[in-house]
Amino acid sequence: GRFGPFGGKYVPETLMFALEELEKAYESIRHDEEFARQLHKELKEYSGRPTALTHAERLSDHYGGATIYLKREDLNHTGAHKINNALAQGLLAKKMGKTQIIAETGAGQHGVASATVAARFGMSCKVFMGAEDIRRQELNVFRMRLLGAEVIEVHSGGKTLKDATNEAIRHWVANVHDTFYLIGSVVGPHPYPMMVRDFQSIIGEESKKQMNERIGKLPDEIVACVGGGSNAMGMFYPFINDDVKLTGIEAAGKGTETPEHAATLTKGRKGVLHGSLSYLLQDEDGNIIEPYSISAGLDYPGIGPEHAHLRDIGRVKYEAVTDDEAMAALQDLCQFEGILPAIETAHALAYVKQNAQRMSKDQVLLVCLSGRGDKDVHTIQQVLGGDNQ
Amino acid sequence: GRFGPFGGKYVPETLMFALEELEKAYESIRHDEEFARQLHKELKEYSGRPTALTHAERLSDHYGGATIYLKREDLNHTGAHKINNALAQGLLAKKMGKTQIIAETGAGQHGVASATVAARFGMSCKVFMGAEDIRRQELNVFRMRLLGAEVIEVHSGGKTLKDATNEAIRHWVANVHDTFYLIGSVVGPHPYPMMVRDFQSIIGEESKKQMNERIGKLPDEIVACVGGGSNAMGMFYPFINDDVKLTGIEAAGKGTETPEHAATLTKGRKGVLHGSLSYLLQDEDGNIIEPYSISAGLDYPGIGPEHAHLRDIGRVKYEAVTDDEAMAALQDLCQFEGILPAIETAHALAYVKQNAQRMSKDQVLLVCLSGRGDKDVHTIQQVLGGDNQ
Amino acid sequence: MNKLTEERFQKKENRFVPYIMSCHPTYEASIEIALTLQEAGVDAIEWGVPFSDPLADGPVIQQAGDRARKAGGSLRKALEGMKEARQQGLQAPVVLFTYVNPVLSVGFEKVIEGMKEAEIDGILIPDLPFEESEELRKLCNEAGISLISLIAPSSSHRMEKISRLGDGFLYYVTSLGVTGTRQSFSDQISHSINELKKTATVPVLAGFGISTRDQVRHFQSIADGVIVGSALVRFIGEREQALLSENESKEALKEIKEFVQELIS
Amino acid sequence: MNKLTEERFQKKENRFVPYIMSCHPTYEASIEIALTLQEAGVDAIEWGVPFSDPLADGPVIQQAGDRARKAGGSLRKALEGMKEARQQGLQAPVVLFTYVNPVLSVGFEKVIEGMKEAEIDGILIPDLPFEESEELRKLCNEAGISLISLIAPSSSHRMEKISRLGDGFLYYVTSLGVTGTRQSFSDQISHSINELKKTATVPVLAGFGISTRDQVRHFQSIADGVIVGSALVRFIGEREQALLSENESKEALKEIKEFVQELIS
Repeated sequence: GRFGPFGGKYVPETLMFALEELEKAYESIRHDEEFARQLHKELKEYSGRPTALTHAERLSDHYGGATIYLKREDLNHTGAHKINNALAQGLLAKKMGKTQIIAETGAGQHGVASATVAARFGMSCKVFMGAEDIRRQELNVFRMRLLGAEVIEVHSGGKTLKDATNEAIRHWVANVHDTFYLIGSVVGPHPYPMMVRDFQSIIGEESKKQMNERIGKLPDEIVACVGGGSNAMGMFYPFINDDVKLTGIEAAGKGTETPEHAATLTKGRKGVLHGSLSYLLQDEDGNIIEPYSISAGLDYPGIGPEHAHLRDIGRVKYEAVTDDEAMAALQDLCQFEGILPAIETAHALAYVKQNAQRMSKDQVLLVCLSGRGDKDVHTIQQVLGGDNQ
Repeated sequence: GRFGPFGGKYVPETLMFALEELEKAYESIRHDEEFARQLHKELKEYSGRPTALTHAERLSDHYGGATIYLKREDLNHTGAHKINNALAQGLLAKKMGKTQIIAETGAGQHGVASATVAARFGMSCKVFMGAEDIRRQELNVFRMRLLGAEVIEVHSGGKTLKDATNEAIRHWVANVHDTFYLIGSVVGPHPYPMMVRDFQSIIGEESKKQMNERIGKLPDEIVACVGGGSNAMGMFYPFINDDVKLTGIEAAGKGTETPEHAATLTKGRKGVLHGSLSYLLQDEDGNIIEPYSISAGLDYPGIGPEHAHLRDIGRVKYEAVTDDEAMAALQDLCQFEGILPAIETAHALAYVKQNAQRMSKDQVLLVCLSGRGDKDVHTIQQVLGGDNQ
Repeated sequence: MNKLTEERFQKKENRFVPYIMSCHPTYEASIEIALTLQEAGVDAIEWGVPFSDPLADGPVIQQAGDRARKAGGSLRKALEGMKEARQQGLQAPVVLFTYVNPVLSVGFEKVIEGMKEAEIDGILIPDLPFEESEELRKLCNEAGISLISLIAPSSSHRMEKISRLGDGFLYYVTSLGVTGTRQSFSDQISHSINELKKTATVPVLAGFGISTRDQVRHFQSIADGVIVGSALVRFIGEREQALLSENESKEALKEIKEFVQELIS
Repeated sequence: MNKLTEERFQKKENRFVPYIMSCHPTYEASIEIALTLQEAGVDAIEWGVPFSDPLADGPVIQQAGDRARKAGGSLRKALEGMKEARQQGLQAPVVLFTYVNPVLSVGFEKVIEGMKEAEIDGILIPDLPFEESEELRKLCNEAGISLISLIAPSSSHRMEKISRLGDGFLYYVTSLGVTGTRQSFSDQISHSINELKKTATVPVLAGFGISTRDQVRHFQSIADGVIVGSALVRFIGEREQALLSENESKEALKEIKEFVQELIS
């Protein structure tokens, strides 16, 4: 359950049983062909995998350097990579005989994915969401309810994702026998970070195969945005032992020199949140600091423990880009390729905008296009409104 | 250019040249392998085709009859089947040396698809949209602008789709040399209905192949919603000569016995609108009547001429379902399969809800899931708000 | 009986044909305007039918159509109105200008019958190109009514086919755009009209976007006459209140007459 | 030196251990409350550290934590406060109750050092299960501080391993849920506590959700003592204004004392 010093199972004793049960269940299906077959069937026939690999020819020309490819997780059912993991955990929950799924959500994307999977598999679903996020993401709340999920309003703390997670854990403690906690990123206590990584690795596996088919080689560099870090982990993991540069992009918000950012690896210290040891944004007393990013999906004060490890051993490089840089890159992708990315994803694209020209045309830069931006149109409109009207 | 008595080229002499040019260009690429290769590449590597074929097991059980399959056009890039045709026409426009694309749009979906394709292929794009629709679909307007398109507000007539189409045609007349009019459905003058049908036929072709692979036979019945009718035409056409029952579903709005509906085949008379002869909602003087449907995509006073023909020769059966029936079926698909369909699509699902139980479990009912419902959440919320909060 | 094919129209020089719309602004007013145009000395009148979706026309005529439909305007009313205008003494050749859908809605035979009763000489349907017009052309021929064909700068190889079928006159579209007043016309158009005149057996009238006296003179020097639509319809629309007022309608009609005479002069 | 491992605590019957939070509602008040609890006759005190994300606690303790942090509460302040309480005469055994992150933030060694200075006898970290506690356990052993282990109804096969490491006392979690007052407790819990007592070498105290005198008696009859947290913290929170007032604080402390004595009686 460790990635170097990171990870672990920092949870109340009341949950240890559930984690052991989950670990056992996960080990039992990890190499089970029947489970793999069922999961593959859902991913293919329900979510539409394999997702496309798109050559972004006009964007490459515009940036004038690397040849850019996009792994199109935005084309998944529900519009992001989140469904890969939700389907897999949902199937596992069903196999374990659980009848209820719980999940936490910030912007609502993982909540929608969890509600979707619960509906598809016929389980009940409770989604914990901060009161403040419920206010900001009204339409996603409605979507979850439409899918039959119960959305539970969390009023503690800053009333956002971190608090929703605390509340989900509390609910799990009290209902551990029939409840499966569907964690949405490579965070939380062991075995979640490992399990979510494995379930998301299909992103990197497909990319590897598609790259070989299309250009007969691996990309020179791969870029992905990092909040909790599941799309990046799923993309990077199959390339860990290859000669490919890997870069994770955090949210610098209004700048890492200001207090308003979510750059956990850039500015955080080691600590424990939500069950695992990793880097955290915290004050000198060890209290968690509310992060800030224009992207609701990146604004988490922690990061998956395996990312912390990969940073410390130097295998993956992490950088941070600001709100403004992300929004500029988002507009480029719209206007040069006709793809509206999620604001999360736009952070990875901002790195591409800044660095593509340092590479040559025969070098390939692969970007994990983690999700679509339809959900963000309202935010984008508020930010850019004046310019585009 | 005729489907029985329907179709034709009822346009001003000023456009005849452009239609002849288009017809010639279309004939030249229709069986061209290089064009087919390029289009296939875009459909696969950009839009994510083939789209999934999903077995709706829980919905089938709930309705208690036919085994229901869904052809998942909602998983396309931009969220509906519209992109199939937009990519193909965009590629054709580029081949013809046109530098500007124009399109009309009602709810904004075809406008978004056109703007997307123009961005992807590097052409300029003007989208004509009624002032009233611009007001109702503010976010889609913003999306088009974000994609670099110019949205042109139309103030004539009822300020909706029909008027936007008139205005697009007028603009085309005045700019015919450099402008390609990208029509979004199987309507308009020849060669559009035939061309759009051919470009959308990939829906039916893939379905046929997938059905054979999955269950070793063709479905017993296929259902699709019909506004202009492009998703239905693309789905039906490859099955026209097979022993498969085909059913198109129109929007009955508040009921075909009221004046508020869009049930063109059920209640219309033969007439000419936007360049072709078909069935139309019109008054006794031959003026076009503004249709009504809760679904912005079905609320068109005409219908593709080939549908008119298929109805008259009895090959396809057309029925109409009301707003309320569609909304009930929409909720079923959410709660039993975790898929939020477009309200357009929900009309086809309402027919399924009413008729699946008349079929047996070994009979297969295939539904064209033409688009996703994310765009409709606001409308759904207004209608269902009270029930789901 | 068909006054378009009579020598008087066929041999005239510098023909001037205005377009007005039936029931614009009202049934009665449009009849009076037709009679006024005759007094002003026009050579023929295009008698427009209001329609919900006039896609070959610009905003001026679309708005006039909306107004006319509110006043009860329709194809039937247009036929009825012309019948009445004839009774009140209108002698000029008249061409019914209508989109195809109202014609289909009433039915070809009934429309022809109505036109005969109203002594209408020709019919022009902008969205019925010659490929789609065979049936109606046959009925028109039988009834002695001219089916007016349009020719556009972009017609190129189609020009010969169309001019061969020319009946009454040929309507040369002097712009690629829809109807409406425009600032400039291309030199190519002059050339193209000259080419057309070489093969045409009937007069070639130029129309679409002609609004000033200079433009009228210019096109009369190139073509066999001109058609003025939007400019006149706008002039009428601006006088709607006056035309509906018992006291002011005379004055308004007089202004219309002067406007047309100025264009012709 | 470790008062938890001394005979006085180990041999006592019907132990009663209340939980209060450092700096709740203020630094000074929490020290006075600790002294008041001693006067009320409690057998030990759990001394809570406010933390931003107390995921094993319910809303009462989370809110107290938010309040305490506003009053300057932290792990450092908790150690400082207890040092001062000792100076003011607090003799009862004290267990520091803290989440793991504040401990990591300050550093294990520094925390141990601070605990020794404050004469704190034990430490309880709800989110540090025994699998993760090896390093701290070693440091605690060296310093003579008890690392208190939790056992839950769901611990099953883990129970033996944990009870073997029992030091000071074992904290038996009387509910699957988080801390907070609850209405009913399962019969299974009685059975499970009895099983645990057979192998335990230190007292087994029951806690989580115990709030009434009857519940205290019930669990004292089954286990070797009880811990009361949320009920007391809520009682204190309701008297925040009075505790901060020079005139009313005495009366408020008296009420707290009576509340605890009522629970013990």
